[in-house]
Amino acid sequence: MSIKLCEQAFDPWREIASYQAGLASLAGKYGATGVFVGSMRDFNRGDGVKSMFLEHYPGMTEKQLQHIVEQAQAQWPILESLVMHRVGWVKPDDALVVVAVWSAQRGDAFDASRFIMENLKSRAPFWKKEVLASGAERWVEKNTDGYQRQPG
Amino acid sequence: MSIKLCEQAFDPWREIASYQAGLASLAGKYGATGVFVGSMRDFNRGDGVKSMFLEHYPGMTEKQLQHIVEQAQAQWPILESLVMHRVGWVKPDDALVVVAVWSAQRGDAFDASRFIMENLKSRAPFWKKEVLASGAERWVEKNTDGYQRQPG
Amino acid sequence: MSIKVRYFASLKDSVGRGEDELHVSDPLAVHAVWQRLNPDFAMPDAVLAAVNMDYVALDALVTDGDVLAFFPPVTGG
Amino acid sequence: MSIKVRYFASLKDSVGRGEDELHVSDPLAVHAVWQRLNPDFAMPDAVLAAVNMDYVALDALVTDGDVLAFFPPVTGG
Repeated sequence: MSIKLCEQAFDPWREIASYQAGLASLAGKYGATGVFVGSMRDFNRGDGVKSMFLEHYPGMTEKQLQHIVEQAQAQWPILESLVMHRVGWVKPDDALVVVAVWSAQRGDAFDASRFIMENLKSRAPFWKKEVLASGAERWVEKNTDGYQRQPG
Repeated sequence: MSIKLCEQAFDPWREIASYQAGLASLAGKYGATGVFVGSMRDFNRGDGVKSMFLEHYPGMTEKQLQHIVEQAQAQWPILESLVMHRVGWVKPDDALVVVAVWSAQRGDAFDASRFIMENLKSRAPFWKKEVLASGAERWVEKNTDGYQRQPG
Repeated sequence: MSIKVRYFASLKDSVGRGEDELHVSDPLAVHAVWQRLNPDFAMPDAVLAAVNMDYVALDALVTDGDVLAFFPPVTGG
Repeated sequence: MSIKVRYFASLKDSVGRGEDELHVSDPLAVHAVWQRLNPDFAMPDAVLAAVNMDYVALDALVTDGDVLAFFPPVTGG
């Protein structure tokens, strides 16, 4: 299990590749990797967004993420997992979050990666403040439920 | 939409990164990327597997994959998608399949990538022949349902 | 009139051929094509059939110029 | 006896402070800590509370040495 908070922009695919390269003892054991990458959009609720600040609660964030991954491990036979999240100032198209799960069977990788992602959205103490194209700032009020269909 | 059959081993993360780099017009539009990578295991049904041949039906494979992606596009607001599959001789730890879906919202990326993957498993004309550690060869008889829990 | 028939994977091994060509005077159902080409080998239960690269039921009709494929359950991914 | 209190994100803006320190003689419920520190500002409905970095209910007791955090619904990911 690896949980990382990143102050700098990162390439999610390179990070996953690099992490997987370190899993030499698991080569040939995992048949499935389920990945979610969340990226910053340049629009939200009808407004252009030009940058965003990701505040978090240092210490609690890591503690909650670890707890979430442990809950996933208790429910599915996960071989390895990687969770990364940006903090601080981000700009559109930046990767904000990466969840990757390696398992023997594909159903477990799909289920566990989604479970981690949904719990991260509802429980990990991060908060987004958007800077709109107009220069106005606003806090994002709440996350939506990723299991329900959302209006576009 | 891109559908590729690959005779040579590839790095799934580099392929996804490279494909995404070509989606410049979508930068800031997608908030979500859902990815599944299937890799060759070195065991199956209790036996060691040292290599595998992936037979396919050229032409029909591409046609069915395209049909599956179009069905996903009709059900979810997908911005882009990439499907890659190895053919020919593969060895343990090789990536066999990549499904990646880019969308505005995360629920759609999760749902659509899994839909494509499950339909690929049940409808795309590929067949695996395993070469066991003993040297014996056997055809894999059928795929399991990835929505159901499987015995380890 | 002629129909091209293809076999894949374990079914190709069982049949012992990868391809057949069948000359017919009228459209013929998929299962009838199998029976004509493999009179001593009953079609296995799980066999799938495709005409011109689309899945079809076993009672679908094939006609001149069609490519009919028989194969076992798919196991990709 | 002292409790450290932290505020995050929009709640920090509303309260106008990032941290408080409260001296108490006995364990106190979370909502009572808020009331004591913010007598003129009713706690917003959606506020979440954590003691020592674990989520707690608003009637949980905080005691000497605890770190209590108040924050709005989380919006990461």
